[in-house]
Amino acid sequence: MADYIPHTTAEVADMLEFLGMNSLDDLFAHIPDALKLSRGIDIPAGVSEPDAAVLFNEFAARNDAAKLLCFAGAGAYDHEVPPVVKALGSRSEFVTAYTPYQPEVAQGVLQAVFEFQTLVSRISGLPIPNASLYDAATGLVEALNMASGVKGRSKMIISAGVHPHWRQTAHTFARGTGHEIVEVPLVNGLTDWSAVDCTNAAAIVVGYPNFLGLLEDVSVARSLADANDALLIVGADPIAAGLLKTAGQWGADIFIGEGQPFGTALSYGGPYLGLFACAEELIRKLPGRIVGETVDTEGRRAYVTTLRAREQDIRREKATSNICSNQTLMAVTAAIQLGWLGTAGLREVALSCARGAHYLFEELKSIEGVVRLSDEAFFREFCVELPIAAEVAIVEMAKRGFLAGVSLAQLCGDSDLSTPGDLSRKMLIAVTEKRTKSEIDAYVSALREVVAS
Amino acid sequence: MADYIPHTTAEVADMLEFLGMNSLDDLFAHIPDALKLSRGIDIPAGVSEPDAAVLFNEFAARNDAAKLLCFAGAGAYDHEVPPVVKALGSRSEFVTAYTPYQPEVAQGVLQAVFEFQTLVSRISGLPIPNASLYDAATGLVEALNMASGVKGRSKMIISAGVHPHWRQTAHTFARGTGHEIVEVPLVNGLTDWSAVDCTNAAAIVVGYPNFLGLLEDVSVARSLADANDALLIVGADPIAAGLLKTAGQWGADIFIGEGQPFGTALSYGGPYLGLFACAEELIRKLPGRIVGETVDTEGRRAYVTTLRAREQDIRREKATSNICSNQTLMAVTAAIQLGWLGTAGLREVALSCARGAHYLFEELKSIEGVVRLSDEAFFREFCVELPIAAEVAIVEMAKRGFLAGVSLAQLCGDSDLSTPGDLSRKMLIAVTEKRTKSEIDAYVSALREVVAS
Amino acid sequence: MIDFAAPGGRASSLPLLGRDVEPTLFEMSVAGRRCFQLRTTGLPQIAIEELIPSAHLNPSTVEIAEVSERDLVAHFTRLSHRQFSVDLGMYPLGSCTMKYNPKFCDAVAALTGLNGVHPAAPASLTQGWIELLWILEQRLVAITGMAGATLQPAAGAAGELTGLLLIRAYHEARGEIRTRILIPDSAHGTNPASVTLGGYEVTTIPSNERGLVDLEVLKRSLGPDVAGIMLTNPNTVGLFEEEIQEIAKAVHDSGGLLYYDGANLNAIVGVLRPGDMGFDVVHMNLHKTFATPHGGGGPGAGPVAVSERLVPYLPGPRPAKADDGSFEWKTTTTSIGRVHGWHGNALVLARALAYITVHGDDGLRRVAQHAVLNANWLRVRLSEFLPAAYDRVCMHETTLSAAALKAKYGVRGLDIAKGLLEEGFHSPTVYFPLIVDEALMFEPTETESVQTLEALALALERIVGRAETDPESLHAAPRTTPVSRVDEARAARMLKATADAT
Amino acid sequence: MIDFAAPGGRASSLPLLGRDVEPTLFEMSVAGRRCFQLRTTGLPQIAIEELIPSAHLNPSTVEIAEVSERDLVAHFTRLSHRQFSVDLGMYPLGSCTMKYNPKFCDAVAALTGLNGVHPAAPASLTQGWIELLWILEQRLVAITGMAGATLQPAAGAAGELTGLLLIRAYHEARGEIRTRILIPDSAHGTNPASVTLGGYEVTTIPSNERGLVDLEVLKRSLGPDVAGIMLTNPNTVGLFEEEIQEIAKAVHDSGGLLYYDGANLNAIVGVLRPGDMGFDVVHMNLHKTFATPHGGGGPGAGPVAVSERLVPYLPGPRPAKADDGSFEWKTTTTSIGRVHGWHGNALVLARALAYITVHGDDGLRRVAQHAVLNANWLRVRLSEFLPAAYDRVCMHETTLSAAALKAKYGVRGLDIAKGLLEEGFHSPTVYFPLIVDEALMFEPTETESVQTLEALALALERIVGRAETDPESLHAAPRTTPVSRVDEARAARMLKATADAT
Ligand SMILES: Cc1ncc(COP(=O)(O)O)c(C=O)c1O
Ligand SMILES: Cc1ncc(COP(=O)(O)O)c(C=O)c1O
Repeated sequence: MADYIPHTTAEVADMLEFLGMNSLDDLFAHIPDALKLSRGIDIPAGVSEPDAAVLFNEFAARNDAAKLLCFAGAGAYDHEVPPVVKALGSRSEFVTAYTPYQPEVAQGVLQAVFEFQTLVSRISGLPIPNASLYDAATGLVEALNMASGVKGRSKMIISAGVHPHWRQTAHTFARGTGHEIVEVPLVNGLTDWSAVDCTNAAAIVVGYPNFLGLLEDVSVARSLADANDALLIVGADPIAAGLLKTAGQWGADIFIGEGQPFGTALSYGGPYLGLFACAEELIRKLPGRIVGETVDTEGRRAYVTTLRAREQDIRREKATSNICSNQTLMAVTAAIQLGWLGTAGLREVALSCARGAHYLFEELKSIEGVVRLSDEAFFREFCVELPIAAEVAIVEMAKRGFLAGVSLAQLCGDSDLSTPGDLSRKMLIAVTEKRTKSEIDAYVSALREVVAS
Repeated sequence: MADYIPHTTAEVADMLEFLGMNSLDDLFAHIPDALKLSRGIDIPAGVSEPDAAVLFNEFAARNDAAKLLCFAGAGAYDHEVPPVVKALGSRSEFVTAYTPYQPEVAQGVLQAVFEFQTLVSRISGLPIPNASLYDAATGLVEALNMASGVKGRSKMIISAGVHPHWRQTAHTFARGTGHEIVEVPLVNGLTDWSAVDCTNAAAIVVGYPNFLGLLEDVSVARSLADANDALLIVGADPIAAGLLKTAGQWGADIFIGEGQPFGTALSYGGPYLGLFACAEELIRKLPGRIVGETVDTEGRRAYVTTLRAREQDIRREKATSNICSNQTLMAVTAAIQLGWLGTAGLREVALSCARGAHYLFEELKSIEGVVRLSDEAFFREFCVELPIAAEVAIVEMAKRGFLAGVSLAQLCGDSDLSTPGDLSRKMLIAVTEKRTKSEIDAYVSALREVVAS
Repeated sequence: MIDFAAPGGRASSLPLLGRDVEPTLFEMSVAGRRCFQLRTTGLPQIAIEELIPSAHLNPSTVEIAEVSERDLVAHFTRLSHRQFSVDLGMYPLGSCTMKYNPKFCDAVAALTGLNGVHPAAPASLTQGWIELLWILEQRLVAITGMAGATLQPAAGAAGELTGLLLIRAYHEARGEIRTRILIPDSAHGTNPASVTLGGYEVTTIPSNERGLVDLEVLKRSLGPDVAGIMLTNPNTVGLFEEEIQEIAKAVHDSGGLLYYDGANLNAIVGVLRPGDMGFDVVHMNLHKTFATPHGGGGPGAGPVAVSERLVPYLPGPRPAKADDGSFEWKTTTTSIGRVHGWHGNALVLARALAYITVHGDDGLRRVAQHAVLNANWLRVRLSEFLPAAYDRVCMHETTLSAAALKAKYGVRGLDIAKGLLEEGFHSPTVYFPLIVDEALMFEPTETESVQTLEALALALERIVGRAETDPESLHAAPRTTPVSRVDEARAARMLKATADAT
Repeated sequence: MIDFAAPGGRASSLPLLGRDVEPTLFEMSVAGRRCFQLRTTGLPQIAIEELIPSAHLNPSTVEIAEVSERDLVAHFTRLSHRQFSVDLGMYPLGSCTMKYNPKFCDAVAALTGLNGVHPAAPASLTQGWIELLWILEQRLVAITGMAGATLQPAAGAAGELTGLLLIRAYHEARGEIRTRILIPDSAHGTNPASVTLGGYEVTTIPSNERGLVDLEVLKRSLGPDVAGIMLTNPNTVGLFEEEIQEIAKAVHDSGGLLYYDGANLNAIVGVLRPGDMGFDVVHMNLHKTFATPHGGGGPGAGPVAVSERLVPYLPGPRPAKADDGSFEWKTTTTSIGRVHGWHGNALVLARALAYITVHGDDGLRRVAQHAVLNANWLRVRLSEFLPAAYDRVCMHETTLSAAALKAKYGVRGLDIAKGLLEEGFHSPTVYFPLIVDEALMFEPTETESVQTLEALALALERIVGRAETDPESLHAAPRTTPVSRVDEARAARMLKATADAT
């Protein structure tokens, strides 16, 4: 057993004496005995840090995926996180700080989040960002709740091109809110809006690019939203902002996005970073914290969490969101990463992703039996159909040093509207700026070998 | 090519205009053209950090020694360096600070070094420490120079039990100072003082434990020093201070030691940490920086580098030492590591080293052909003679996951007095608190296999 | 976008040197300056217009900020110096459990074998992670006395809502329609908000004068439409609900379930288990009891453990051990579905398992014992000059009231909080829970020494002295901080949420 | 040893919150408190008396300090907040080249494959390290225009002495006895000190009114007893020795060798090479030109490169490439021997190679160009109110003089330095070189922006203004720092070098 308790035996005795007590058990004397554990809890005895390190090194060693060149995406991307961003983002003042409720001693986190908010606003093309949400999936839920709060309606129209996990999460939380979720199927990889009935919809949700990597014509969704007085929610890849139109430019009312690509490691899926921004007029229903600029008593610029009256700790059961702790550290990290990238870097990353993905897309033509699922425009990710099961291909590719992609069957589960037909042979492939031509060429050779064998 | 220069092209143009110049080359116009490089220097073009990272990861991957369980010592030991010490020691304020010549903005480093000095003093048993030297080998050189400065003599008596690299370094620098170095041979692993002539000696130097791991009776050296009015210099393993008598308790005038075991990684030999402390009366000849306590104008406690008049920047050619930059960051780290260990921890580490080494020493008995070189008392390291070449054994043991020890032939070179006879089959083995019984047992089995095959 | 640039090398915003305003990243920006370095890919440099139809391309450029690496480092390092944190000093923040965050757990999270793993990599390539999470689930279940758990919720509030959806699924599966959830008036704001989002109505149960749930009122509030009750035990004033067994019986008898808000688990870990008290659902704030760092407001992790009857509804996928000893992800058909994009805040979960592994059962028990010892010592010590709201043995935190100081000298809880900043401590939680007038809630945690507690007490004593002699100085506090008291009203009135807002 | 303990959790010593004294580790100590955690070895717990004879055992205990991990972290984190550093702001310190230290190089040094290697591991198990060092030696040789190098010296001063011993070995091998080394009066103090330790006598060469070596005096000082000359070029006032070719010829003609103190290499890297100027020995301060961080005063690294004729004497072992392409360590029989316990400050060397790899030839040239650009811009900008000691184009640093301010207002260079601290900058180097009265030496380095230079200039302008109007305020500076001006005289008079000293 090890712990981080400073008390010496003598000090404990003194402290108990001060309390007029004889033992630590006396502190719990007012609790019914029947509730007290007699034998402790059923977990192993503690071990020292270096002993525990052996265990965790073993866990780490048994994750072969960490050693592979990554071509997997599906909302989590293997981007460059330079040492400088790691060093700054792991400064212990940021890591071990509490929520900045005492602004006079929290200007560090507050200003960093203010800068993050500014960047989210620019990337989304929308003026009102928040200080982060848990991840994009729960961000979608917050966006739906916001739409229903604003519109007073419960019907939600969601393109099947929205990431399946986000949609699944929305379905889960709809059990509580009672939202009726209508999924709009894809045709040839893009949302087919033709048959959907949007009357009385609170929101229309579209992915940009959608989770198959394809570029939706968001203006169609915007027209539908206009026609039905619904809010348009765009879930966008934030890296795309380096090249593509922003959610705001497409006319979105709400932007949601997964901020992991901005400086957060793949981390087996978390902690990630829910990005969120909305139009000016929606501000009173904005979920989560927001940092605002103000002044101190001496007139110096200062920052503070503001519009607290929207939040659960004040509004309680009338709040439209229950979020309290968010993902501040990832937001601070994103601000650092974006500061590192700068205008040119964000563009360069987006361009490099697009070039790599398109190069691979072309090269795959040369492999017999590998069918590219759509010829629609895509950004940095696309879907192929293999002559063998995707899961088998991924395991075989791993032996050759590659995480080849994401199996759609594994990602979507059974009943998913997004890609009709047999999912098991479909694989999503993503390319980031970290992948070189020679790595991509090697990938193609390896995949040729795998599908041939 | 990459760099860390902020200047944009437009800014450079503006700056040059301000200077009335047309190009960057104009800045160098006053330099004879013949000296200017026309084709640049003959090194490869620069690459981006992530490209360079590939190269350095390859270097790292080709150091198999890093993956082995370490039983090598010889002055560099594989001690526990916990995450907390790494985190604190790598804080960028310590790492990127300059020498604390402006004390008002350098109290952090100054106080940490003051604490380090206090700990060096306690561990050495001597009242006057310095703020660090490069390493123990150059520490020996400084100690000899100090002794010659104090005594006005140039003869140095050095036990052959002092680490061979330290002695070699002393010989190198004696070329400049003209010191006459007399080495005292070992008999059965311990210094044989009987035949040495100490008349006119400035210093007598002994290792404790000596580099073969054995415990010298330092009082003999002390008597010789007394008899000849020489200074006694003890080079001690600082971990031993957890159990054994300190240099001061043995009567040393000067303590030198290798501080690497206090929180510094093996690091292929550097940066390490030269520990140094001396008796009160020697202070005016103390090499290197020293931090002292004082007060600020408001009477608050403060720290400052002091007794600067001894140092080279003021004394210039009359200084007895030329050291300027030292190993401050390692000194700060040592203070942190010792704070982590505390009184009990230092003792525990020393005890655990001793227990592990003695256990292994006993277990090796069971391997035929492995001869333990001495039965004298040792602390945490000892020497064995193998039936095969030590270098061969080490390579074979590496295949089984162990860095088995240090080959004496490799360490000492040819002409070394310290261990007469054929060095090639002799191996020095060290055990630290990181080695468990099961690791030691596995080591014994592996070595059995290796010497049998 | 910016027509001037601020110097990155000037450190006058640094508390060490001055009190200037720190420029924003945008103010430091200079067009054309660059910092990033990417791999040389060797890919053909095809123009973007040839890859992507122009309808999708942004005709303008999203401007970020263009700074040098040197300025980037200086800026964020200076910002870090304008930020209080556990690593710098004590945060006696009630309800927050701001204990020391072991660096060992950071080192675990820094392992490439953990943080370099893609979340959609197949189980065969992520055996270490799945086993880690499987073990963590077991540990959390053992600690709470439950039968199964989900690790997905990203924080306490997410755990609450997940728990409420589980309660809903349970009742629905039994064909019961229940619409109300009982909540004591001392509850944290996330509780009522979660209840609403869970599709329930809140019925507030008043606390009695002892600061506890009023059992009689509770019983009267129960009925066939009550789905359950959400409690924190110890509750938010730091007191143990001594009648918890009676409460549990009454709720269960009426067909309801009991939800345990585990924010205060630090008081009982290893000593008591929510399961033994009769709870059916428990969320844990791993960023409190299990010391994962708060990150300035997150990330946290809010796993939810449940009793046997709720296990079928747990969100999926959950880690499972197959017959051949390998690990896999599994979802039951009755699951309510996922509540997170992937597997939850995985690196936070790994940190928590590291913490649990080091402590073990005995270590965790010591945590609770010493947390409670510290809180009681502080309570008694402070009672010499600041009255506790409830004058008896507390658990891991103690709630005081500044109501008397306010009445006498016009010094409010907030003033005391700000005064404490000047004294070298973070402030306690103020104005929560709402049921205590001018509440000051102190939670020292087990990692603070008695010397620190005494220093805190002396500081508070000085502040109370100042309230008597010089209340104005407390209204003006803090004056030693990088900024003095900030104008919160102005921030709300003239919202400026981005540097671009005008 | 300590009879009270200070609170670890109180942060009032933090500039962010207050101005209290930070307790020492020893004041925070409480007997019996512990922090360390070691592996469970499973070894038999034999009493130490059974392993080691009692004559060797310490009858008492060496007391360290007994603190909790929480307090350890708080203490050293707070100390870090009381410390200026490159990462917080500009250090315009002449002769020190305090440029930005890329975090990438830290990441290289953090690789276990590098820092986990035992220095005595055989070559076959350390191929990566030997190749790395072999490449670094090649790069340094290319940069300096030399033929071979040793990487062992741990800092610049160690490099100097090594270089002098090489010069000595060279002359000795030729049977020549030479006893003097010439040094200009502007030289850094390590130069004369090294000369003495190298067994030579110093002959000081005065600078002329242009701040350069007086060629005529130099020629007169040469003779058959002169072993060589040590120069810095650009010299320590930041000026290029324009007659370096004549100097070299004169020294070589008289049989002497030329030593290049590479502290100022940043001015010429990639533009000029000491070898082309005629130097025979060059040390480099990798912690200056190659940006390895200073660590608060070290570790540095001071490799020494030499011309062909000195290669045989280089310290060994040196990295070498064998015929089969593998790497090994080699020592020549004519080597002067080792000058370091192992292979030098290896991790510092790795950092420097990382820096060189990223920059390449063109990047390094840009370094020198922009360093010189910045220095000249600053020189001209400052000349508006502070006279340069030598009013013409400088190299990477510029030396000003506060002599006029001292004469007029009694404001010394030191006062200006302290005033600059209040303005958010580290001070320049003061009182060095000795040949300039009230010297203020500014070296901006290439990593500072023109915005920072302008801010520095404005700050100095304000300070000069204060010198005129309110000189007292400068004598009282700095007042915004964690401690105000410290009593240096008292520290020396009443030496207290340890917490135990009385
Ligand atoms: C009692 C209580 N419940 C719930 C929460 C919400 O937890 P989280 O911030 O992790 O969402 C808190 C957080 O402060 C709390 O104190
Ligand atoms: C000109 C000059 N030479 C030599 C040195 C000594 O270098 P080091 O501190 O690395 O020993 C310095 C250091 O400041 C210097 O400026």
